[in-house]
Amino acid sequence: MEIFMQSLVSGLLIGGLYAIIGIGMTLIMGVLKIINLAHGQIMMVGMYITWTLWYFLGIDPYLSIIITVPIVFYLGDGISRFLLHPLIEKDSILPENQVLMTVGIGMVLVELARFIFTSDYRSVQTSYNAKSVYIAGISLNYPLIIAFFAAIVLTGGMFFVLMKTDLGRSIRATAQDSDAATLMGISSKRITILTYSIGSALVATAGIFLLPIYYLYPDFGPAFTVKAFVITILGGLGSTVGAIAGGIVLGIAETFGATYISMGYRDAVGLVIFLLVLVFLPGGLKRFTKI
Amino acid sequence: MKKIKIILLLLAFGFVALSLNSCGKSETGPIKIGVLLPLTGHQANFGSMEKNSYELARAKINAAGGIDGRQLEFVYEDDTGKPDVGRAGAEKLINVNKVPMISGGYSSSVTFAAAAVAQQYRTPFLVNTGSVDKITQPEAFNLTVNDGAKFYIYRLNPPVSEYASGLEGLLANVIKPATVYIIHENTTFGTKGAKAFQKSSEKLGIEVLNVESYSSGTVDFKPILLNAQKANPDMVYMISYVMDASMLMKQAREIKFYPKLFVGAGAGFTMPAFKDNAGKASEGVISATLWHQTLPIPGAKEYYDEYVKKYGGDGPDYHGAEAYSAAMVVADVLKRCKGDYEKETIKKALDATDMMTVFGPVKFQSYGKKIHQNKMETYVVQWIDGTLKLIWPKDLANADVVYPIDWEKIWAE
Amino acid sequence: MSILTLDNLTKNFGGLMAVDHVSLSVKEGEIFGLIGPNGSGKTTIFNLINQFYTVTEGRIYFQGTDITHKKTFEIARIGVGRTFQKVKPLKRLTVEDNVMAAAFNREATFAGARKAARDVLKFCHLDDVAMMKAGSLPIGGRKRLEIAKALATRPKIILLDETAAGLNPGELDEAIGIIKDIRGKLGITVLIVEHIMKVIMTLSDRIHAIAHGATITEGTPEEVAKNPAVIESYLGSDYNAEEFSNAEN
Amino acid sequence: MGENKKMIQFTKWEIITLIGAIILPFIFDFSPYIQGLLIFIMLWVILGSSWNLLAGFTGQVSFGHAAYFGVGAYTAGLLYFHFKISPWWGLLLGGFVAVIFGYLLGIIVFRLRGPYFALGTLATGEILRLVFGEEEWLTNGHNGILYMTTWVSKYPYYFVGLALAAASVISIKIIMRTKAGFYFLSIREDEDAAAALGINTKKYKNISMAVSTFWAGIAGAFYMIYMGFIDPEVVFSLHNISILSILVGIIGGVGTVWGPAVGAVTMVFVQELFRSALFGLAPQWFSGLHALIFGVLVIVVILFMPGGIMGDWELIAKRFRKSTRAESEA
Repeated sequence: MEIFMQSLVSGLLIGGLYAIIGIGMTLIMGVLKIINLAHGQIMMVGMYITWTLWYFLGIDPYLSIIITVPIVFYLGDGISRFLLHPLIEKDSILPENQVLMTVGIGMVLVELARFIFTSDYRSVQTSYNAKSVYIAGISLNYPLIIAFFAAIVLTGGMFFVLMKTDLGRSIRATAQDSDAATLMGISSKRITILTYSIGSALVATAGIFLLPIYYLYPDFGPAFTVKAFVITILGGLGSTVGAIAGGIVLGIAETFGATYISMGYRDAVGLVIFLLVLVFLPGGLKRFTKI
Repeated sequence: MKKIKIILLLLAFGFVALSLNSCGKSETGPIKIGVLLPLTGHQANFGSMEKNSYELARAKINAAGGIDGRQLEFVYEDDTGKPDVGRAGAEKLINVNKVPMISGGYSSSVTFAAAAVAQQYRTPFLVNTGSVDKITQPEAFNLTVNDGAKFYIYRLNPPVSEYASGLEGLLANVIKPATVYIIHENTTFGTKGAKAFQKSSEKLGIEVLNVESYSSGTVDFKPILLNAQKANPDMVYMISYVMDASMLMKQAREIKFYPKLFVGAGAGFTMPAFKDNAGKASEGVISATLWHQTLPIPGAKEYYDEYVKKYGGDGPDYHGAEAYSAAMVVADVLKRCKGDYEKETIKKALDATDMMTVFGPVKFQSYGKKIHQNKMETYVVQWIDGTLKLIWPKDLANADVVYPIDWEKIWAE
Repeated sequence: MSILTLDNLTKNFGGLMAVDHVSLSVKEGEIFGLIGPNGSGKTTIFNLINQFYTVTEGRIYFQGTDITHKKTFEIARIGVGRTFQKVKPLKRLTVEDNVMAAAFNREATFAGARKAARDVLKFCHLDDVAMMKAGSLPIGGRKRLEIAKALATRPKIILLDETAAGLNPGELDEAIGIIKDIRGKLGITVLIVEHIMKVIMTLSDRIHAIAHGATITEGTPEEVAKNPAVIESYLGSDYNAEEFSNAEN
Repeated sequence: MGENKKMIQFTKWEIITLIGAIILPFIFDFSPYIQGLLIFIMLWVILGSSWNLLAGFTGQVSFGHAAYFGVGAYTAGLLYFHFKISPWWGLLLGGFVAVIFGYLLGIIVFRLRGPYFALGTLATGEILRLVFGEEEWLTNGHNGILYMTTWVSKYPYYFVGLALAAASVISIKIIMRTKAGFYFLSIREDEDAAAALGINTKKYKNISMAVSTFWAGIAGAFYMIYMGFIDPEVVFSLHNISILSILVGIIGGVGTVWGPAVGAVTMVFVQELFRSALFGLAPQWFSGLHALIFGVLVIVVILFMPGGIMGDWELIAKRFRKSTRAESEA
C-alpha cells in the first residue's frame, strides 16, 4: 500500500511537471495545427540559459525566470516569424513542411548547444535540491512540489488569459477557424507568431522547474518533445485544463507502469496510451472537460 | 529530363573531392595510431578524460625521444557512443588514415562492434575500456581459442565479469550481506554486469532478491527504488553511468532507503561528477573500481597529479588510467617493432607484451574462453567525507571501510 | 423508372437536424433540380448519398438496390458521380492526369484511361488546357474539371453541386451547354444543386425545394417558382433574394 | 506523366546514371572509405524512395519508417542469431516481414490523418524500439546482433546495394505509371475527392504502405548484412533513421521518382564534407559542425526550395543559367 501511495504521489508530482511542458505544446498545436518537434529543444535552450546564469552569476534558477523566459519568448518569436510563418504561403506537396521545419530547427538548436556548452552533463546545485518533506511516510521532493504548484498556477493563468482577455479570445478564435478569425479582423499572422512565442516561453518555464530535479545535456530534448505531444493528444488540442489532466495521467501511468510492469517499458506506457487515445478517443480528455 | 545531370555532377564532384583526402605514408613523419573514443554524445565526459590521458602520455613519450626517433601521433575518431558510428570510425582509421593499429574503445557495444571491423581488416585493436566479456572471446568472431594467430583483439582492462572480483573479497570477509537487489541500465554493459554479479552472489551465498533494469536518462527512479526498499535487501548493487548513478542515490536518500550497503559497479560511481551531482547522497557509497591513484603502483600518483595540473578539476578515475596505460603499451609495442610498423609485426609485439603501467602489470593471456586478455586485480573504493578512498584489498587500502553505515547521520544536511 | 430514390433521408448532427425526412425520386434520363437557401442541407444530401456522412435515418436506393451503407468509393463504382461545390482538383497533377485518375475507375490500362480522359476533356472543352497543372486553372476551368472528373468515372447519374457558382456570363452559358449535353449526348441522369436560378430553371425537368433540411415542395420549374413558400424561404435571406429576382427576369 | 504510350521508358540521363554507377568502380580505384560512402548512398536511396512512395506520392507522411527498417534488419539478424542461417536469406524475407508489420501497424495508423498520422507512426516506431530493446530472449536486447560480414572487400556490397537501389527506384517509377500510381497521387491531393472518384482509398493506402515497407525492410536487411552489427537504438532510431529518411526525401524532392536518389547523394556528401572538415582544409573544430550545417541546409531547403532539388530543378536551372549568362556577358 505504501508503495502504491508513494508511486501515486510521485506520479502526480512528475505529472505536474509534464503538464507545464505540455501546455506550450497544446497551445501551439491548437493554433498553428503543427507538431512542434523542436519543443524539447527549446526547453533545452531555456535550461542552458538558466544554467549559465546560475553557474556564472550565481542567480537562483527560480529567480532566473524573469531573464530566461523573455529571452526564449523572443527566440520563439524569431523562429515563428522568420522560419515557420513564411511557409504558410509556400506551396508544398506535403502540408507537413512546417513540422519538418521544426525538425531542422531542433537539429540546429542541439548542435549550437553542443558547440557552445559541449556534451558534458550540467546540473545546478542548490540548497533545496535534495530536500524533501515527509507526510505519512511518503516523501515529497521540494523542487517537484514547487513544479507542481507552478503547473497549477500556470494552467490557471493561461486559462484566465484564454477565457477572459481579448488576446485569449483571439487565440481561441484563430485555433477554431483561422479564416473566420481573419474575417473578424484578427491578424492570424500576429496570433500564430504570438502563440508560438508563448508556447516557447511556457516550455522554457517548464525547463527551469525541471533543472533542479534533473540534469542537462544537448541531446536531452527529443524525449521531452515526445512526452509533450503525448500529453497534448491525451488532453485534447488547445486545452490547458486538458494539458494538466494529460500530464498528470501520463505521470501516474508511467510511474505505475514502471513500478508494476517494468522500468524498461516506462516510456512505452505513454506511447501506448497515446496511440489508444488517438484511435479510440479522438479529441482526448477535452471531450470530458469540454474546455 | 536534364534533371538527372545533377546526380552525375554531384557524384563526380564528390569522388574527386573526396579522393583528395587520402594521404600517403611517410617514412620519417610521425607514426600514426588510431584511437576510437566517444568525444561527443552521452559518454563524452569519459571520452574526453581518456583523450586527455592519451595526450598526456603522448607528450611524455615524445619528450623522451618518441619511437626510434619518430614522433608518436594519435588520430582520434569520435564514435559518439553509437556502435554504427564506431564501426564507421574504425573503418576510416584503417582505410583512410591507414593506421596499423587502433586503440581505445569506450562503451561495450561500440567496442564490440568496432572490434569486428578491426578483426576483419586484420588490424590490431588494443581495447582499454570496453568491458563486455565477449570482446576477447574468439568464438564471438567465428574463431576458436586456438586461433590466437588470427585474432587481432587485445584487451588491457579486465572484462566486466571480473570487475567485482575485489568486491567479492570485501563482501566475503568483512561485510557478509545475505541479500542483494541488483539495478542496472539496460545496455550491454549493464545486463552483462548484472549477470556477472548474480554469479558472484551465488558463489558468495548472497541471495539475489531481484534484478531490474532501466533505460538511461530516466527522471524518476522512485518506482525502482521503492520496489527495492520493499524487498529490504542488505545490499543494493547498481550498474549505472554517472548521471543515472547520481539520480539513483539522490532519490534513494529522498525516500529514506537505508540498506546496509549501496554498491556501484564502477562506471559512473567513481567519477568526480558523481559526487558533484549526487551531493551528500554520494557519501558512504561503495564502488568496485579498477584503479585508484593511491595504489602502490609506480607512476600512478604522478600520472594523477600531472593530469590535475594540466587539466584541472577533480582528476581522473580508472578510465583515465586505462587510457594512459594503453598509450604507454602502444609506445612500448611500437618500440619493439624496430622500425617495421606493419600490422603483423605489431601483433607479434603485442603478444610478447610484458610491462608495468600506471594501471598495473600488462600481459596478454589466455584463460577460459578468452585470449589476449590482461588479467588483473580489482579494488574497492568508498566515498568518505567527500573523497574517494581505497578500502580494499586491506593491505593496499588508504582508509578503513566505513561499516556499518548510519545513513541517517551521514546523509543529514 | 427511378434511378435514385431517397426515402425519408435524415441526418442529425448532434441534435441539429441538417436533413429532415427528405424523400425524392429521380427518374432515369431527367435533369432533376434541388434548390434551397444557404445552409438548407443540399450539400449535406449529396454528402449522404456518397457516404461522406453516415445516414442517421432513412434509406437511399440506386436502381432499386439499397446503397445506404455502402462505402464512398463503392457508390462511385456503381455509377454515382459527383462534383464538389468547393472544387477539389488534384492540384499538382495536370488536367489530363486528373481525369485519367478518374477514368481508371472503368479502364484498366494506361492507354485506355488516357483515351477515355481525352474524350471527356474534349466534351468539357478542356482539351486545350489538358497539360496545365490543375491548380493553375482559372475558376471556370476548375468547375468544368469537376464535371470532367465525375464524367470520367462513367456514372449513370451525376450529382452536380453548384457547378455554375462564380462563373462569368460567358462561362455560365458554356456550363449550361455542357450540362444539357450530359443528358442529351451522353444520356446520363443529372441531379443538380444550384443557386443561380437561371441555370436551374432552364435546365431542370423537375425541381425539389427544401428549407431547413425539410421538403417544401416539388414540381416543374414553373410550379416551384410560383410557390409562395419557396419565395418566402428565399426572401428570408437578402443575399439570395436578389439572385432569385435576377433569375425571374 | 509524359506522352509515351509505353508504360515505362528510361530517359537518356537515367540510363547514363545507371551505367555510370556500374562502371565507375572499374574506372577509378576508390578507397574503401569512398566505397563505404557509396554504399551508404545506395542504402539511403532505397530508404528514401521507400519513404517517398508513402509520403511524397501517397501523402501519408510517416515519421516512423525506422520501424520497418528495423524489422527488416532484425529479420536478417535474428535468422542468423537463432538459427545460424546466413542473413542473406533475410534480405528478401526482411522485406516481407516488414510488409506484415506495415499492414498490422497500418490498421492503427491509417485511421489517422495528417499530423495525427505522423504522430501515430512516430509512436509505433518508438514502441518497436523499446520492445526490441526489452525482449532480450528474442532479440538479444541491447547487446545487439553481431555477424562477421561475408566479404572484406566492399565492392560486392556496392553492387548489391546498387542493384537494390536501382530496383527500388525503377519499381516506383513503374508503379507511378499504373492505375495504382494515379490513385496514390489522387489520395495525396485529396483523400475525399479520391474516394468520390471510386478509389478504394484504404486499399490503395495499404498497397502503397506494402511497397514502401517492403523496400524499407530490404534496406534494413541490407544494412545488417553490410554493417554486421545492429542494436535497437541504431536501427529503430527516430532521429537517425525515421527523420533522416524524411530529410533525404525533402532535400531531393518529395514526390519525384529521382528525388530520394539526389537527396541521398546530397546528404551523404554534405555530411562527409563537413565531418572531414572540408577535406582537411578547414581547422579540425569545423568537423564538429557537420550536424549543424546539415540542419541549416534542411531549413534553407524547406524555406527556399519547398519542392526539393528535383522538384525545384527548373527554378535552380533558371538561376544557374542566368548567372552563367551574366558571367559570359561580362
